[in-house]
Amino acid sequence: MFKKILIANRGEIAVRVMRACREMGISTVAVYSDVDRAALHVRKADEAYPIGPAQASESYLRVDKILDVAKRSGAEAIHPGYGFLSENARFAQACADAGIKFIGPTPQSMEMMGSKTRARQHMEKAGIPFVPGTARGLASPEEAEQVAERVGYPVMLKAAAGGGGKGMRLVHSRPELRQALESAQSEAQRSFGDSEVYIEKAIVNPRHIEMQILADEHGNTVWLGERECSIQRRHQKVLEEAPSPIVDADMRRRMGEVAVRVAQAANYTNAGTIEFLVDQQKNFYFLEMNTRLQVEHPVTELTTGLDLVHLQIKIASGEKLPFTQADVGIRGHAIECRIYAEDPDNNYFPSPGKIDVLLQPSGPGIRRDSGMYEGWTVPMDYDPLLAKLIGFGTDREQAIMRLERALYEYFVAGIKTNISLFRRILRDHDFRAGKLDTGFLDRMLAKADPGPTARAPEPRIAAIAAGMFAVLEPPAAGAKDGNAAATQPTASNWKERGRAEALR
Amino acid sequence: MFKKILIANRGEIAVRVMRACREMGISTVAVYSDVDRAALHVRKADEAYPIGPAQASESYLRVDKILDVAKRSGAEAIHPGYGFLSENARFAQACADAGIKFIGPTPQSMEMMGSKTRARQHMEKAGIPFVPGTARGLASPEEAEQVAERVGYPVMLKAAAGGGGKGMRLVHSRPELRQALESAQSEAQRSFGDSEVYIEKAIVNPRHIEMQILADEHGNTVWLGERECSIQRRHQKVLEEAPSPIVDADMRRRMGEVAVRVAQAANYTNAGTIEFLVDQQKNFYFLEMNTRLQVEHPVTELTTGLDLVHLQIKIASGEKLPFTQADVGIRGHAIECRIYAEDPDNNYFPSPGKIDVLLQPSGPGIRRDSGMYEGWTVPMDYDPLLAKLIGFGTDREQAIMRLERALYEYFVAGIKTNISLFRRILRDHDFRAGKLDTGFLDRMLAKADPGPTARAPEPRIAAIAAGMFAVLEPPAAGAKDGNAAATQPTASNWKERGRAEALR
Amino acid sequence: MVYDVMVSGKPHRLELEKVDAGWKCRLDGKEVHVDAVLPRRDVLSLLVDGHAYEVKREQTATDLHLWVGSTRFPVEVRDPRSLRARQGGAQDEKGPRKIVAPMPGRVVRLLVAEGAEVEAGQGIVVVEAMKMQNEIKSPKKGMVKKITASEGAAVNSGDVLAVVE
Amino acid sequence: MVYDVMVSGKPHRLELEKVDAGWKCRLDGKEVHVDAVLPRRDVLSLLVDGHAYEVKREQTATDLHLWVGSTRFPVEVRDPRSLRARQGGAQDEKGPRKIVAPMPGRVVRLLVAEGAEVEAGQGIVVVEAMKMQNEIKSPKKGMVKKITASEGAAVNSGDVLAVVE
Repeated sequence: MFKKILIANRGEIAVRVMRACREMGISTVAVYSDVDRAALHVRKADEAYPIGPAQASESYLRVDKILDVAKRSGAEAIHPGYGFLSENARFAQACADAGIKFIGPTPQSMEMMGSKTRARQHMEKAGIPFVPGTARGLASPEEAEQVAERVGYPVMLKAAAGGGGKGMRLVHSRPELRQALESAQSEAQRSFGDSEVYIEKAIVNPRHIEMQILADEHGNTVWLGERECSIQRRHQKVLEEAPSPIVDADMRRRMGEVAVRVAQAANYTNAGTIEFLVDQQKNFYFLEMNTRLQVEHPVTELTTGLDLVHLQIKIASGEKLPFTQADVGIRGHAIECRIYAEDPDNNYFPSPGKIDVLLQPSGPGIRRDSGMYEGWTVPMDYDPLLAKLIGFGTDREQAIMRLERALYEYFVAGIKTNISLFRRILRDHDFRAGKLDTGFLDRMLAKADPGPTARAPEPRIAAIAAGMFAVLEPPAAGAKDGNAAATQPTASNWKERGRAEALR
Repeated sequence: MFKKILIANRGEIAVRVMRACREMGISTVAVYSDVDRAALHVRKADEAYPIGPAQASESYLRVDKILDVAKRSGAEAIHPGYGFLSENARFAQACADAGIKFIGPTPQSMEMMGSKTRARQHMEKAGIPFVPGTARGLASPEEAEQVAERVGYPVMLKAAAGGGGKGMRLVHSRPELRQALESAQSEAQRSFGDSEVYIEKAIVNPRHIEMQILADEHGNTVWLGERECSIQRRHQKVLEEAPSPIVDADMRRRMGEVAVRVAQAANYTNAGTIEFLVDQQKNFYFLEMNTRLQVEHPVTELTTGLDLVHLQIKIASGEKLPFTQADVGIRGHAIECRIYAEDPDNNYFPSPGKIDVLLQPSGPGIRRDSGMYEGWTVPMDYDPLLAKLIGFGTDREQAIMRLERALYEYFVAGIKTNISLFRRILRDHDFRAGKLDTGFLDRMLAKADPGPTARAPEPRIAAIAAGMFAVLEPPAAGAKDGNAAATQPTASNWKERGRAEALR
Repeated sequence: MVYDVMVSGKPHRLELEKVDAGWKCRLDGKEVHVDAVLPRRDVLSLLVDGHAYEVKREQTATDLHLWVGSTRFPVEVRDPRSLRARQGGAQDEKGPRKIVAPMPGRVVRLLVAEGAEVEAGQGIVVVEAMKMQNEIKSPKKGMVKKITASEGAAVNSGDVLAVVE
Repeated sequence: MVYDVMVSGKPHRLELEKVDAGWKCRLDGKEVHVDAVLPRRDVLSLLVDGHAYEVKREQTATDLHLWVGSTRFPVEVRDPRSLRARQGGAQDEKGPRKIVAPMPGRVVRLLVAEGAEVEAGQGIVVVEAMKMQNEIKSPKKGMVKKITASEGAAVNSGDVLAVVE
């Protein structure tokens, strides 16, 4: 087993990986950019080294600097978390070249799954179900028409190099096709410098369901159940759950077996996720593979009773999987809310800044993986994910009720968060009924907010509270007291005190 | 289902029950004594009413006051938590008389199980295994000698009205018996006003293992697995786990079946616990029944995936158990640490007072049920239990590792707590090996503290930190900043500021 | 003490008087039984006629919101003795409107030039923060009088990016 | 700035000098690379030669302890400029010894009378707090010179209960 691991990440996932390391008796090495000196992952590490300015391209994405810290500190392995360098095959290769174990798949597996068309070509050979269409770019408008005729309208045009909706066109019927193709190709050229466009049958109101797999380095691969990830905004997942409300044991087994075949076809090792699109008839189609730990891995941990990060580390150190497929059982229901620093009242604009007040939930059935603390200033330079709140229950209803209770306890002031969005989602009729697809959230947000429930308090309580606050804790003094001490608190304290006193 | 429940308790258990109520959409009514106005359970309730002075006999034990609040607030049911009135049959009867549902068994069941000898007489009829001995008081020294001969030495003399070790004598051989009996009888007379003493075979190094049961009001009774509770100080449990390291599936089933027979013999309803003594040959003997929710119920919740408080409320409202014995599965391992306000460096003296700093653990596999918060003053009038930290893992080893990690994150200043005791227990060789009995903790504490581990930091770090604290946050100012605002903060703030400034 | 309190735009008059056991409270002329404790900064445990509320304070440079449970109320307190003047009224629909950065970030793109005619809701500037590009939109139909933002520049929350008239 | 710091009874000399990037630090004459941040009151994130420590401060009226991770160090800081005089030395084994309440509580029982001869470790007074009865013991063999505690009385932490000589 490793004695020391470098965590090439920040935020909640760095903290989560460090906790696993501490549990396993492994020392941790943090890296941090200039704006992250006071970040939680630095506080929690056994060693910590600066790697440059705020901009990720000059710090968290710098392969050379991270490997340099790994060598200096004597780390034997690197956990990349998610995002940043986690799916960068060059980084995995550079680790291997430096004799440092990359906790994840091989660079070869990552390469293979990194390009959508390349992955599709490999996987079609392995008999994996795909959305009907072409596995490569269209040579001509005529070919496009033929393929569209074959798979049936509506169809989706997609840029091979694509992502984020760019170079995508939904085509409902043949007369629209030619012009849509031209415009998709030119947009793809402008956006990615590559005009290659292919056709897929358009899935109407698809679900996004993914399957977790684990593979050791001795040829054993298992699936650990699916996650329902249909609730998205701007292609960003917001809330995930396990199991999916529509997947039964048979469908789970079939998806699991396909996922294992995908992993084996890619000679995959360590933790990975196979994403599927699922249509209204519950047919599932391979979409892509994520060659890393997912943000939403906790819902799988709660329903299987396993710790995926412990297992990632054990696999990377050469151990065999300590269980077989037959040992894996799914029990209960888990739902994750991604707490983002964004303003639900202002078009979900990001909201970095100082956290003045933080009240955090706990208690039965509640797991909190957080990268924030009261007094911390959330930098503007990174992903707005602050924390994950995960609710577990005997069944889906109880998981929902527990999350609602925990969200009630959660309070953040100083910056805006999307906590209130989850209250709306969890109350929504379609959500309660499990009627989900990737359009769910946009539809819900287009409706008027039903607003507070019947049990909502009256405004007069706020009026009384305002007076009591004014009497018991005047704002000027209150705002000061809670400040985390700066590096030179003396001078600034004096200044603020003067100000506070002048206000009286 | 009830619309409103009064929680006749305080501290972590009141908060835990209120959370369950909020999850089920039930309004909560808190009661509080004069020193508990700022307690967490009052903050978390929907309604809250004062019930008198600090002394429990004048507030939390006052049946009349609590029923009065229940009637005034329109509560339809009362959850008693543990301690206080939870095992008081008169209170349960008074609730019934007032038309308010007591969430627990009937007064008749509580009566039957409330006295040790009465319970023993009933249970012997039902064929429940007891430690060999007499079910009633000894008539003469001769009878004592005959019984002792029959069950075999060593034997234990016990006061029928007893508790807390009073009137108890361990007798190794016949020549000691007569004098021990006399002295036990006179001590029992002095302590309880009742000289009745009975004999039991002395179990050497027994384990204390208990079985959770649930019974609805329609005749269905199930067992939910055992808890190992052998780690005790002064007859007070300190750390509990589920499952027990020595109980296998067969023994679990046999204990469970006996527990269900006990409950059925007592016409028991709602949640209850059957305590067993287990000898070194794994024979188990009925000890007593606790007719309430146990402090340590979370370890059963984590290993079964059930919520016992939800189920208590459902049962009390007349619902049938939503599952059968065959549906109950035990998965993983859970360990609970009881965080007490007591000083491990000073003979475990209680340590009430103000909590100046509180850093609380979270993350994977960690559940925290707490009644404290930073800035709260722990009153000297009640039980020293502040919070429970529960670790869950795929197996016992992982549960231990996760708890060690979480204890590392836990920090309380201002009052003393027994957090460091758990670090010692979890590191102990016998504990790791699962070699537990009720003498474990006394033996461990009699040994010298092995002290910090090899990875402990050097004193020079403390020296540097002391200087940095002095520079960055002089103590006088620091002590002030964090104070929870008093009712009139203005005056005292001015005073303290003047003091802080004079020190510069 | 007398406070004029606006809650969600509606005025209330609150009279508080210190008495032995706590505070005597009259809201809009009606006596209310109130008991309040501050368990920590910015959190109030309030008992009003037996009902319990945990009230949280969210204070920014310009706004005050109080959360009662999980319901959020915009609140304005005018203490007759307060030195703070009331914030100016909402900006006029007519006349020039400043477009400000809603969060700290970096200007990555200008979408219109000075002098351009824009519709209400049309994007003016793109500001990037937390890996997201956010189109800052015109609040009204009109002419872009001035663009103060420049591509690549860092901006703070509240900085003026452009003016539309 | 120069500090004399006692850690677990051993003296250290710490020199701290404010420089551009942070603090220049010499411990017992040896230069150490130190970077410190206070993420919150009483918590220090300390980097010493790349090693990271979370240090927590536990301050009482009389004592200062620092927790480095989960190891607890008794610490005494003497700042030459400090106004606080050093605490008097440990009490002498000879001469009268005060027996003080280690926590707030209520005196429930006196176990000896004034004038009684007691052994070291013998119980003198029982104080109840948090539902537990706690025997307060004599720190030495000797004679109970005085008993100031009375049954039923409330006591605070540090109150003198008795004197043994």
